[in-house]
Amino acid sequence: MTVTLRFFASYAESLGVPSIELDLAEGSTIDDVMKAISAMPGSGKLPPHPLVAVNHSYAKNSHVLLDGDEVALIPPVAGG
Amino acid sequence: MTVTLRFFASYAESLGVPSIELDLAEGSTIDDVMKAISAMPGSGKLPPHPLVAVNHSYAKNSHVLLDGDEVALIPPVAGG
Amino acid sequence: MIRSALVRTGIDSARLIAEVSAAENGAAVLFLGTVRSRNDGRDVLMIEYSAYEPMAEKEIDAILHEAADQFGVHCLVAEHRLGELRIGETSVAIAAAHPHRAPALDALRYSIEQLKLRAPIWKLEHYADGDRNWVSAAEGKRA
Amino acid sequence: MIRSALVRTGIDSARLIAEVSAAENGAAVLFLGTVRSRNDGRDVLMIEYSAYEPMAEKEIDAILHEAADQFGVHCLVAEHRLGELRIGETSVAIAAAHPHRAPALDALRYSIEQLKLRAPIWKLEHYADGDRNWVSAAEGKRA
Repeated sequence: MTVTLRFFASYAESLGVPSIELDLAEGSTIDDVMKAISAMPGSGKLPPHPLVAVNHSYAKNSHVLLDGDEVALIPPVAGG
Repeated sequence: MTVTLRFFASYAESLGVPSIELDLAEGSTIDDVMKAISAMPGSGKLPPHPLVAVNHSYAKNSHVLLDGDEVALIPPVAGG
Repeated sequence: MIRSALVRTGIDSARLIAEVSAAENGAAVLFLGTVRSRNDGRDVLMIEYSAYEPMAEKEIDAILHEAADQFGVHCLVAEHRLGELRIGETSVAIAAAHPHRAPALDALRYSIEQLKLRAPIWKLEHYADGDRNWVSAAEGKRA
Repeated sequence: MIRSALVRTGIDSARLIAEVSAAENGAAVLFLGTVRSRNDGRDVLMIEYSAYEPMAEKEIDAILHEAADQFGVHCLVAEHRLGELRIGETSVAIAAAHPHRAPALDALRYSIEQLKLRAPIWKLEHYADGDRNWVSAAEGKRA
């Protein structure tokens, strides 16, 4: 299955891309996504446990992903 | 000595006047003023212990008055 | 800048916000009290606001200075209208600004609550049924 | 009426107040967040606001509905601006109205605090010395 990863703000700058497609085994979780991200250049600048959203809602690292999900890494927010 | 009494809103309606001059003995307090007011027509509609201000500041009933003071009876406020 | 006034014409809330705004202030807040169409279950046509004017001015000014001291908010203005007001018209406006939001909100709340408790201002409500009533804080809920 | 939006042009706070006003509402309150000239001791020239837009819209809308449920305030609107903002420009505006003041103030405070905690919005501050920095809530105080 394939999920879309999205990066914003400082994370997008660190990783050098706003978005990638990622192939994962069925039953993969956000933890598996984080392992894949840790192999990307620039990932060393990210915190060990960034906030993550799946399909526009905050999600836990144990969240099981489905084909087509949009997974976003959310840097510390600063709205207002 | 003489003080000016001022009445507002429902109190002015009950007493039928917005203001009177009152002659008092030296050393008189707000309690003495309240006794004088209780002799006025319509005073029965006032509460037994209305809020009082002397020279634009809230004051206690034991407050000793001076010649020329302005004493106001303050009905329940409703600003805002 | 701290300023308060009793006024007899319409309150311009945008002007109050502009007055408290400043480059170092990251938060501006505004409270508007307006004449409600219903109070304690009765249909209101109009409200007449009156005040013991010199004392109300002094009391509101004192309240704003207390808020300034307590919350460190030094951009604070208040206007209270007197006279005959129709439904929807603004009877009171308070604006506060500060570099950060919490003190601005705290100062705003303190100012409106104290004003309603202490300022010698009265309202005479006129109802659709022809009756009129001096409203007091003790009777029913207040805006 | 509950409404929220991300916008790219100037926020008209008077329009937001008008939107929440209604004959039965005796209190209307407004929060404005504006770009400050100084943050953590540095002179700010400009801020670029960006967002994960569909999620930010969803989150702000959820926050307003939580405030509505919690405080019974059903006249609540919020707009957050994105793009490049200069000093003094409004980045966020929230307006609330209710028959009584306490729920309006409570809903306003809840909404701005939750928005700042949860909405996926970021700001890139540009300083007078040429430096730039992604601001996070954890660093120093916030407006």
